[in-house]
Amino acid sequence: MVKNEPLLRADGVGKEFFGVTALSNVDFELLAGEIHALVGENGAGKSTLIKILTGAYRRDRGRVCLDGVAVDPADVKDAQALGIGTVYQEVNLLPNLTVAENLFLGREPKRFGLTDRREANRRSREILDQYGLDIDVAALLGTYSVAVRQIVAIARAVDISGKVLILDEPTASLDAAEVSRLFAILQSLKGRGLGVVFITHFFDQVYRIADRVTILRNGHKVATRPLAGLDRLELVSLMLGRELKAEEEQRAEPPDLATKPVVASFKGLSKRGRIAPFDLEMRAGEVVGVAGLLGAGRTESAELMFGIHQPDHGTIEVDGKPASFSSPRDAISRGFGFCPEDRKQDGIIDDLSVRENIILALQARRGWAKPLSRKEQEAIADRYIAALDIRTSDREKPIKFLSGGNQQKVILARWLATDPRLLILDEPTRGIDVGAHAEIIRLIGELRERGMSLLVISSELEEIVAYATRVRVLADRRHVGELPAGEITADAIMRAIAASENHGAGEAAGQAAAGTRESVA
Amino acid sequence: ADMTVGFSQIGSESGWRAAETTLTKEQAEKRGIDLKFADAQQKQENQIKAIRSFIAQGVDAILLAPVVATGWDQVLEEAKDAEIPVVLLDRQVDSSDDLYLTAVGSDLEHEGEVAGEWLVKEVGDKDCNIVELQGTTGSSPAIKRKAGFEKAISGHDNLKIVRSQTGDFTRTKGKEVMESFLKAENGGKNICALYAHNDDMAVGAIQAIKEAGLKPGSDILVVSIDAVPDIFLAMQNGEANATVELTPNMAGPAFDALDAYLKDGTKPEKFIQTESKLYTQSDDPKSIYEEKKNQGY
Amino acid sequence: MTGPGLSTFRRILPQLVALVVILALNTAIAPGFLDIAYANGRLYGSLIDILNRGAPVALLAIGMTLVIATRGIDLSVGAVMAIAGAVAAALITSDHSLAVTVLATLGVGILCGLWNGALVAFLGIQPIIATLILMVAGRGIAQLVTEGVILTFNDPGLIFIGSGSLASVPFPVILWVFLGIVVSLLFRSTALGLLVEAIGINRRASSLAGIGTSALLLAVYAASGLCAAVAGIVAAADIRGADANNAGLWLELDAILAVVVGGNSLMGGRFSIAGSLIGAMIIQSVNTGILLAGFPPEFNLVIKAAIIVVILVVQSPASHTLFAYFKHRPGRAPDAAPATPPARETGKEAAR
Amino acid sequence: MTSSRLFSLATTFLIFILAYALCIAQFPNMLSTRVIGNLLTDNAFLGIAAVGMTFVILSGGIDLSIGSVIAFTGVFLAVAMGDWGVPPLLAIVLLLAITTVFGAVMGAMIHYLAMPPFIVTLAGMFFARGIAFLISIDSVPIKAGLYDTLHGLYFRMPGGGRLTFIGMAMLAVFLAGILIAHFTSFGRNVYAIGGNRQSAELMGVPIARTTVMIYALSSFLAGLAGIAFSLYTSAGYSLAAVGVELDAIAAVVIGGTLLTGGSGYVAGTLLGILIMGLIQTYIVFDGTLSSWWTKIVIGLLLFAFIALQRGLVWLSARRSGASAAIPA
Ligand SMILES: Nc1ncnc2c1ncn2[C@@H]1O[C@H](COP(=O)(O)OP(=O)(O)OP(=O)(O)O)[C@@H](O)[C@H]1O
Ligand SMILES: Nc1ncnc2c1ncn2[C@@H]1O[C@H](COP(=O)(O)OP(=O)(O)OP(=O)(O)O)[C@@H](O)[C@H]1O
Ligand SMILES: [Mg+2]
Ligand SMILES: [Mg+2]
Repeated sequence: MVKNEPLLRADGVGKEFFGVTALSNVDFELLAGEIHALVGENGAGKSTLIKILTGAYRRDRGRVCLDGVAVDPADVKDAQALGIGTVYQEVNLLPNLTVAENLFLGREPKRFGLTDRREANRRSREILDQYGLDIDVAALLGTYSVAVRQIVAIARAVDISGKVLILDEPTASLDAAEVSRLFAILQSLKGRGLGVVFITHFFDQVYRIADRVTILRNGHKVATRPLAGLDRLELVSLMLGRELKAEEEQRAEPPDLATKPVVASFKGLSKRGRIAPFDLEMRAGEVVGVAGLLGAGRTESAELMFGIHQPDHGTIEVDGKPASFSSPRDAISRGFGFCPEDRKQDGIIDDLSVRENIILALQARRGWAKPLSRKEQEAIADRYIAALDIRTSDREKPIKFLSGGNQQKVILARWLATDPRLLILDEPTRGIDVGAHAEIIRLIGELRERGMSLLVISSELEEIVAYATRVRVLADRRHVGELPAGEITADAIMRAIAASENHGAGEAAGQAAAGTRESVA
Repeated sequence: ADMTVGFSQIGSESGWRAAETTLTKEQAEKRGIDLKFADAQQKQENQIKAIRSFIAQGVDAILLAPVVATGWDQVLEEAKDAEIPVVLLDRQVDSSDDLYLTAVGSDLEHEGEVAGEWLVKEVGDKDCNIVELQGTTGSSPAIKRKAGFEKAISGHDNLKIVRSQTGDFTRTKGKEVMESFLKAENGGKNICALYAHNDDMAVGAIQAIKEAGLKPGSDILVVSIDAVPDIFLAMQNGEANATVELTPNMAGPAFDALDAYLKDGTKPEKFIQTESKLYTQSDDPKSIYEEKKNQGY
Repeated sequence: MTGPGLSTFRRILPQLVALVVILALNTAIAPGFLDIAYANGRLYGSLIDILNRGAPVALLAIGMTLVIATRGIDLSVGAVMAIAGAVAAALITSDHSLAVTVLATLGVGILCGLWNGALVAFLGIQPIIATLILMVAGRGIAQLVTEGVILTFNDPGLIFIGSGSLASVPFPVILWVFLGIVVSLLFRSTALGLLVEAIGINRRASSLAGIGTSALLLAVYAASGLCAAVAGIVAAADIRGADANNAGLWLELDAILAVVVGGNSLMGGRFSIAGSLIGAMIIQSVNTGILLAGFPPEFNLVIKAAIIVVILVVQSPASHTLFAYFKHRPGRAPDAAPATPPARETGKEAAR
Repeated sequence: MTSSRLFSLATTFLIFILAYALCIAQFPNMLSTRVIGNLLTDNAFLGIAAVGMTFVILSGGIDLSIGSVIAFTGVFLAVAMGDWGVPPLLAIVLLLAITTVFGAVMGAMIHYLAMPPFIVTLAGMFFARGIAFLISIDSVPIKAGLYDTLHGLYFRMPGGGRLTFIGMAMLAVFLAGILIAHFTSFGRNVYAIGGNRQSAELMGVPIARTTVMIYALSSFLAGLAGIAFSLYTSAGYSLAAVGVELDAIAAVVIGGTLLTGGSGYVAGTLLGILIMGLIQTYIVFDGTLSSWWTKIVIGLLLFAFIALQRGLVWLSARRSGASAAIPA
């Protein structure tokens, strides 16, 4: 393999959106047989760069060469034809098609000129087998969780890519076992001479898999470095343009729960086929971390607690008085808040501005007749834009134009603005960069100290360890255990999960040390 | 007689047609006929479906008020195969006349002619600019009433149609279109007469003329067709001048013909024409209004 | 004007330009088109006619704008107009007072809207079909009330609503302008506007954010029913009779067209009632222009279609991009926008 | 799951059978081959057009122009064969080419100008009928040997019912539609675009080409429906088929296809057509309804069918534990 001629090469690529520069003069080089990490803060321009490389956006300036030949893919189909397979940041498959149809969309196997469904299903099962996914490929993709969809998207991109594979935050909702499988596959693709571009906010993963890293900041390329010999601290400061304050590894002081009032208690909540009955008592000033493998029923539990689904059985008490939630509205009126996992479908109102997205839940709770004045809205928006470091040129910008991580922060801001008594966060740090990640963990601690009761679902055990005052462990749609304040370590959580997984899952849980963004501290 | 008759009506798009339906039902009841009524909502396909269903049900006879002239051959043949006599009401078809028993109706073109002749006589040899409110574009009454009227005024060079636009047979559109006619023709001063393809449009137009500060019936002559009750009120007030009657009682003659045919096979004439009677302000509009008021218009 | 006022103005600027162009065309076709005279205690002229004749569509467009903002559509408004006209005529001819008649009629309109809203919000029936049911049945209900005849009436109060004038302006014009302002104010000075837009863009996320989506949907369809009832009274009063068969026939399409010509997206979200009202006037100007032009009626539809297409093409996002491209960056590769038409589609998945 | 989608199709079928049984209980005559034959023949043109509409709706669009295209077709054929003396087959080929191009142009406007389908096809609706008016405002009879031949093509079923040429043509179009929807790449792309246009685009679906093809197909089938209609009435008339687009939309939706796109079956549309036909037949058999009650009852029956369908689907979702307070 000739290593000196780059497989994919971009020179001086630039892109503006409505006068705002998203990328300026970026050079990028991908060698054959290389795994190349692309890192940068939220809004640095990573997604924009790969959308340009793959024909989803037209570039304003610059050149892109594949195998030394200038290419200009007009759309994704062109890029696919050139052998570039891509997983975009949002899971971009089609929930209304079956798994197999998604895998083979645009390249359906044919027999007698007609699509051959049976063949597609057979090959889909084969492909997914490599990822350890044994699911009904003839079922609609929409019936599966975000994680499954993400694996299917990866599988599709890998299967398409003849030369280049580009993955934009592919591991955001995967657990450790799945990440390991993915990496094994990437290694074998690398061995076959493909070039892989890999975007992530998990530095562990960068070091585990990548050969070189390119760092973007504010639309500029900062550097491209081989990872060997690159110190983590240096990588972080290249990315942020400043030193990251070392985490004051100051574990949450376990509150004396007995003295804290019970905000809400849930007894025997259950829903057939979704989650087995569970009890949970939430007290003011505590953070309950919720851990479990994908599909363990964490989201389901939260949805029952917030009135999104109605439980078959069980009772809810708020402040000692019985309550029943027929919709999220009821829960919100009792001082609940819920930041959902799937921000694109359940979170953002994409045409509304950042300001409107932030004040939406607060306004909804106040009722339509008591509008927040424009001034109040602006004040609230500005406060959270500053507090969460939301990167937007303007608070009136429609949220759909923000980068993925920044959208996530806006949704978080929406709920913080309602100042809830009980806040449920489902994967709040998905897609969030290192700097903001530290910020959010700090924020959770602060909210707790102010007396808020928090339930935080996360796949990142390190993160749970950092903020939880107790940990609820789920497996197989059951609440299987709880770790009190003194016993919270990543290992302990893993063991709790493993102990309850009935078949072969122990091994998976053993590897469940899901990525940490940085082990700088 | 225990007779079942299917009646495929066009729809209920106008007061006139509602009256026709009412009278048909009344006539049927009076004669002890079991009337199966099907409203086609202005759609020929629904009428064909209805006739097919009548045949499937095995009715004794079918009344059909066809929405258009064309396209009936097949279904009429099916009726003939099933030996069910069909009588056409108020409009004609272009099928061969052995496919139906008889047609009861008025001659649409003749109606237009009667209206035109009245106007020719009324204006004498003064110059007269006429504006015309057409019925729904493409409908057979609109086409034929226009043709008949034009026939009547042809050869009278002092009469000229200066504007002609569709008012869709409705009051609202009649009023709106008349407003624009008035604007376009120098505030209405250039217009001497209005010819409307039905009374409803005329009633709407009369309001427009009044609102423009002119006197309908004298500043602008108003002639229209159908003779629905409301036009007689206008005539009584001197706001309309003439109307040509299209009687809604088509079913009476139709049932008579059917009775005779089913009793002893008497074949009626192929076209039973109803009278196209002209009414003017001198015909005691008040009493005609009172008389017509309760006929289901 | 303050910031928001200015941005509203900027938003409806293309519509205003289109309106002016159409009016200019009309002036070219019909000399004296712009003349306004004063006679019989009211203003008189083609421009006034446009404002007056456009009243029913303008009224419908107000409610339709709100419904469309929630990503719905209301096909029943024409039928509701017929029902309202019929009810009003029936009440007034059976000697009820004007106040009772009008209030009861408006009530009936609201009821119709609530029915639609309930089908959409609670049964989850898709708006087109939910309102199609009332579109079909509604005309039947109206005819049931009038028994198929044109119910004429002579009550001067009711007639005033259709053809009276206040301060020499035709009353229907006052009515739609007033209702337009009231509804705009109601939605813009409270949070209703924001909440309605949120539902239209992403109903699921809105519901999760605590917006009472069902109640709002009900309210919006009820508002549409109310507007249709007002339009129905105006239409009936105008001809002094309730024509259940023809009142408002196919007017729902004109209303939808008005909303879209007014720059609102059928995909829901951001809305401007002022834009829709101008859209209604554009459509009425086209209709009036066709009438004034004196072509044979066979040409009406083709001309209307052609003008609408031209207006919409000029307004379409793609031609804006093209325009901006020629204006700002000659010689530059086109922006991403045409390839990914402004991320409208993202909302689609979300709202499913 | 595929099975749950099939379930809603089965539900619709069940509702149809149940409704038919109820009709027969009241009017035993409705169990004749005549009625069944009529159901197919009378709804043939609507069915053919509805297949096209199904594709459009599956892609998340809508086509309001089909009624007008049907009217245009009739007038064009009648005048072309009659006044212009074009041979019938040539006229038909010409016509189908015109309507297909017409649809393609609408599709191109929808895609390239990013205009909503509702409005583009609404303009198309005005335009096509307008052109029909320009060709002829009269109702023009068609007298062509070809038409007589086709009229003669039918199976006589025992009991006097006829399976006519256009009835069979509709069934053939449905078969072709099913094949295209489920066994071609084009069909897959239609579902993909309906599911999420942007995702489809990022997955490499040729949006532009597919959109243009969808509307071209719909207009092509509307042309075919127009031919069926002209066979049905042996005439062309510019006022024909007013509002057929709404009937077609209703049939598609009753057949279980979501107006938001991406989910549904062509076969469901056939059921939708049959259900609507059944409603009509029932009303005619009853024969006691006044004009206004006819409309009200049609509305109520439409509502009953849709509510029943929603109810059954909701119940089954509840049983499988998938109900949600949040509208999905
Ligand atoms: N379609 C668009 N329209 C306008 N601005 C955009 C658009 N897409 C991206 N941007 C802007 O471009 C910048 C870069 O965004 P990009 O999505 O590339 O960031 P990113 O590095 O992928 O961030 P993240 O880690 O949060 O995903 C951001 O400021 C964003 O607001
Ligand atoms: N690896 C897998 N294989 C098969 N099915 C899976 C897998 N992971 C999740 N699922 C399915 O995804 C669905 C959704 O799970 P759910 O979102 O309730 O779990 P969760 O605990 O909230 O997980 P998450 O970590 O994604 O929030 C379930 O129906 C489950 O069967
Ligand atoms: Mg990104
Ligand atoms: Mg989850």
